[in-house]
Amino acid sequence: MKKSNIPESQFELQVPDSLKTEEMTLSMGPQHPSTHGVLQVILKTDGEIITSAKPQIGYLHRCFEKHAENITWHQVIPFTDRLDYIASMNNNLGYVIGLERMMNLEVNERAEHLRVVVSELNRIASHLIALGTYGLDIGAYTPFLYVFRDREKILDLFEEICGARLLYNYIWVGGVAYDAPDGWREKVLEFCDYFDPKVKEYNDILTFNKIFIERTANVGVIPAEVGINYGVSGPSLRGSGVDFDLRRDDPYSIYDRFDFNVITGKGEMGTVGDTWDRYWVRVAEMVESVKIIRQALENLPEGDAKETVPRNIKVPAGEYYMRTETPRGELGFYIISDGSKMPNRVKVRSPAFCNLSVLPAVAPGVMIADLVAIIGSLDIVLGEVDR
Amino acid sequence: MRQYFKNIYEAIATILVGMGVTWRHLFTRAVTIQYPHVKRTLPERSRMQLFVEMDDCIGCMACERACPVDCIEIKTVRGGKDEDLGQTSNGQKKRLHVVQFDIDMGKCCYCSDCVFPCPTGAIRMTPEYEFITYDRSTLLTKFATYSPEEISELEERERKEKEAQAAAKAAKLKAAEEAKKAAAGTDEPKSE
Amino acid sequence: MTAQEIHNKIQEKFPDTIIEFNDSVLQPFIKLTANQFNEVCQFLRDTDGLDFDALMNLSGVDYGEELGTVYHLYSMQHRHKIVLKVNVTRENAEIPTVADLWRTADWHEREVFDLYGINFTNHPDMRRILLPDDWEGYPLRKDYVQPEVYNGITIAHPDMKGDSDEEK
Amino acid sequence: MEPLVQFFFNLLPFLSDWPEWLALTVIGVAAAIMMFGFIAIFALIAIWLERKISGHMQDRLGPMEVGGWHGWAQTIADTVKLLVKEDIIPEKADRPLFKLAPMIVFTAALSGFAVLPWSSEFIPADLDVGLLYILSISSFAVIGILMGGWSSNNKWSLYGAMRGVSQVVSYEIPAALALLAVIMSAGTMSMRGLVMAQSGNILDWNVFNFFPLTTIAFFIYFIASLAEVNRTPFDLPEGESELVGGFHTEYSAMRFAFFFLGEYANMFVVSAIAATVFLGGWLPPFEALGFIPGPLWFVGKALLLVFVQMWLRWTLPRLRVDQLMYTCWKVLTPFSMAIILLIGLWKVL
Repeated sequence: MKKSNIPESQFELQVPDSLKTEEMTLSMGPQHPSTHGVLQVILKTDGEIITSAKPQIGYLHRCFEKHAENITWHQVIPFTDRLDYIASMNNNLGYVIGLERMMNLEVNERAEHLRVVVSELNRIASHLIALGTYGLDIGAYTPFLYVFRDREKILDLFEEICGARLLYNYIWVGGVAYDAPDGWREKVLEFCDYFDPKVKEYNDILTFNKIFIERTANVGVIPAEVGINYGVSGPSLRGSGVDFDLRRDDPYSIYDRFDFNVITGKGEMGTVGDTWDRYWVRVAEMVESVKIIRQALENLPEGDAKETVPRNIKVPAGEYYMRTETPRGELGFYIISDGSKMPNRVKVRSPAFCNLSVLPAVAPGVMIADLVAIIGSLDIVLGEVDR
Repeated sequence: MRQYFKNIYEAIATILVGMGVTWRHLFTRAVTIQYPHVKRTLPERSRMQLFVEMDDCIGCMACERACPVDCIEIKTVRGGKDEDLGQTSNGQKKRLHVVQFDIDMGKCCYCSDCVFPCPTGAIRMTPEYEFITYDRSTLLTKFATYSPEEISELEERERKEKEAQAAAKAAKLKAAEEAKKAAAGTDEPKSE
Repeated sequence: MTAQEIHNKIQEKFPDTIIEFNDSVLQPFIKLTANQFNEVCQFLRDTDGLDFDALMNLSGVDYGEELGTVYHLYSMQHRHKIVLKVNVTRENAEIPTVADLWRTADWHEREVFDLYGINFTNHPDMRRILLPDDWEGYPLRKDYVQPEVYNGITIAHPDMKGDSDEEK
Repeated sequence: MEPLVQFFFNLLPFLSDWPEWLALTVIGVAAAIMMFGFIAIFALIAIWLERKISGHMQDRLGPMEVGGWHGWAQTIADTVKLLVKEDIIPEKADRPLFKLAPMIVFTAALSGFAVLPWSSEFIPADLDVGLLYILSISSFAVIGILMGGWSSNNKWSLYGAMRGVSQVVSYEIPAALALLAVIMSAGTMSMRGLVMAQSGNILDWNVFNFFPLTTIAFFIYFIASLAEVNRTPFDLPEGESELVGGFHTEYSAMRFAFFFLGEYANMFVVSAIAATVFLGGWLPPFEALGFIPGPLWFVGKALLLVFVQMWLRWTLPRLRVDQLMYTCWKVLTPFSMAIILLIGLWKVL
């Protein structure tokens, strides 16, 4: 069976010929408020309507991969923090599990549970930012502050367990850097109780606001097969109705022990795969994360979380591609070891990079304001796009 | 037509719901604090400024090796033969003069990787976070207390000791060689 | 479908293209020649039972004498994976593109071109992606020497303590 | 100008001894300065208020440092900052237009104050067609916006300006139609006459007069006025997440401050019109509250509406261009037309 290739652009421009005017080239970014950092998009516009959008990236390239080849295995971990700097825990986790699988290392149970708890907390924190900045992109200011209020509580928890608020360096090969302090478990549970009703508040002020729905529904639709072909992953792919979550479908750590739903977009407000669906997947996923945290804390075993941390990391020669589900999608670490104390190659398959690559395909035919909505709904972090 | 009126109704209703949320928040307590007047007490694990207890440092350079960004620079000089440099707080004997222990907080990435390998707990991260300056060079903290004269003196001594050692070693080698030669010399006729 | 079965299927259809098949490592891989690569990928994507509809990852590797590109394929439908490897010489680093099959490859191939200097033939837009267009050299090659200046800007920071070679 | 002259003559009796031309000039200049002073002070307070309201709505405190009590002097400090900042004009800008634009925007806002009835005596100019005057003068600001956006020679500014023009011009229509509904019932276009027609208690106010028709007209006018002064959810010309800063992207220092001042003055003008036309102007809601002077009622009602504008701003997202036009032409305009029709029928019957 010969399947057709996906065309470069998904949509025909819907402007009648009689209304077409002269094209204008517009440079959006890298100092534009809604490009979420230093993304530049070269737009060709016909009035308010975009005829082509070409992202230009690399403004935040920090040579992570080159760096990683020149430092020891352990020293890479603080650098992985800085890839997707609003979900550092998940980045740590991906790299570390990759190494553990290469080393065939069993990890202490308590450490595994703590890892899941902090990763899910960080997922909530990251989705909160995605929500808030998305509101900001659409023009609503207040939800941004509300989500930051709640994210602050998560950061406080992180500060208590590992001392840092943004770049944690917490998850180590074989375990975690610190065991949870006394009373931390109760504080996390307290946060879970606090957080559940807050989701309704976000829904009231933003999610179900008619203006917000009008702005986001039926905009920037990514059909499922297009999304898969472009390598879109995570909530952005699930927004297109693809029931795929690495935590369930390619399990790592101890995610297979927890009971949670994989949220997919159903096109409740418009078409399946529109920006509202992607947004909604994030909102609903936070509730699922809370569920996972509750389960993990319920069964939190006693023990020494640093028990299995090896003194020296010796990675046998070989290679492994480890992919984990970060808040942005499938974060892959392709690690090649030659048996020495430094990596031979660490390639990062960055979810934000792949998610962004779909932009030229969905942008033509939408308005400038919609482009902002689409970029926001892909939830890119330029630190990860450019690495 | 029905959809038209439904849209208008939904718009008004959801706008009112949203306005209700903001109205409620108008009267809730602010969650922010007035920073310079009110300060949070940070948890003890907070990773802010690095601090080194020089009395505890044995100059093993574990932290320097662990640092991913090379912000620590240590130089040590061996102590004299009979010199007593004291003990660290966990009872380890100090054998080295740590003449230089510089940490450039401007380069530090606050990963705290240097803290864990320290055998004596000399280097640690403190919750002290107010160390902004107008000049980047002032972020370089020098922890060693040795004056330049002391350092050169110590280095001189170390050099001399080394020389002496080397000389002794050379002499020893020479002696050994000579002995060997002598042995060979004595052996030679025998073998002949 | 196991790696062995996938290998057999390719072997059946393209008998001369497989150089090596290794099933004993953590993730089994198939090493292929560059000349028929696009056709093999098309076959992998479009054959019923294989249906590799997702390209998880595409990375360039510098093996020393040779450069290589590694493709991690995944099938959303059958949930099976395979790793493909294509090696090329440093002098003649050219691989047929797969950007027309998986759009993921579009930017990833540009990235490999940018950092390793492997040229992907028939790629729609073969430009540098992360580095400036006028950057010289391919930084992730192991023999890359960092230039001292770029457009009149000194690259080496005065604070820099030695370069990466020293640490090795 | 009669009531104003009378007001000043009562206030300063010696003026009546002066030659008429001199007295009129002095009165005119004095009134203008008073208005300007009012705008400046109002803007200072309104900006501070906006920050405080947004702060508290977002669980923050807003400015707290400058001036001591709740940062009351924050906007003064900001004004001083804007005054001493460097005035940057882009090299490729159309300089004369670039300089003129903020003045036009501000002038349009200031001119609107000429017909606002502060009380039964103090009204700078009681024109027979006061409402018409204010409607036409407020659309004058569009020219300033377009000039600013065009002359900046920045594509984003141009977008902002084009959006601004299309928006303001479109929303004039529902706004005018909504006001027309009231004019029909009151039978006058004089601002003073409109207020006089509402005398009585709160139920005689126009907003409750032909319940619910005029109430809807009031809401239509209020929504359209939001669009006319570029407030959320209709802040597309500025639309900072899309157009960086919209038509004032390239403006800095005092020129930017004039745009800002113009915006806040306009906020007050449209609220004052709504207060005058629908909420009984300077009249107290009940006779019993008549001891509170009229200007306080007037300003109070206007400020209440200004507060609602701010409240909306910190709650709602922004519409898109086509949705903005949809709201105007397919929702507000038909509704206001229907209201005119129904009020006409009501009057006839």
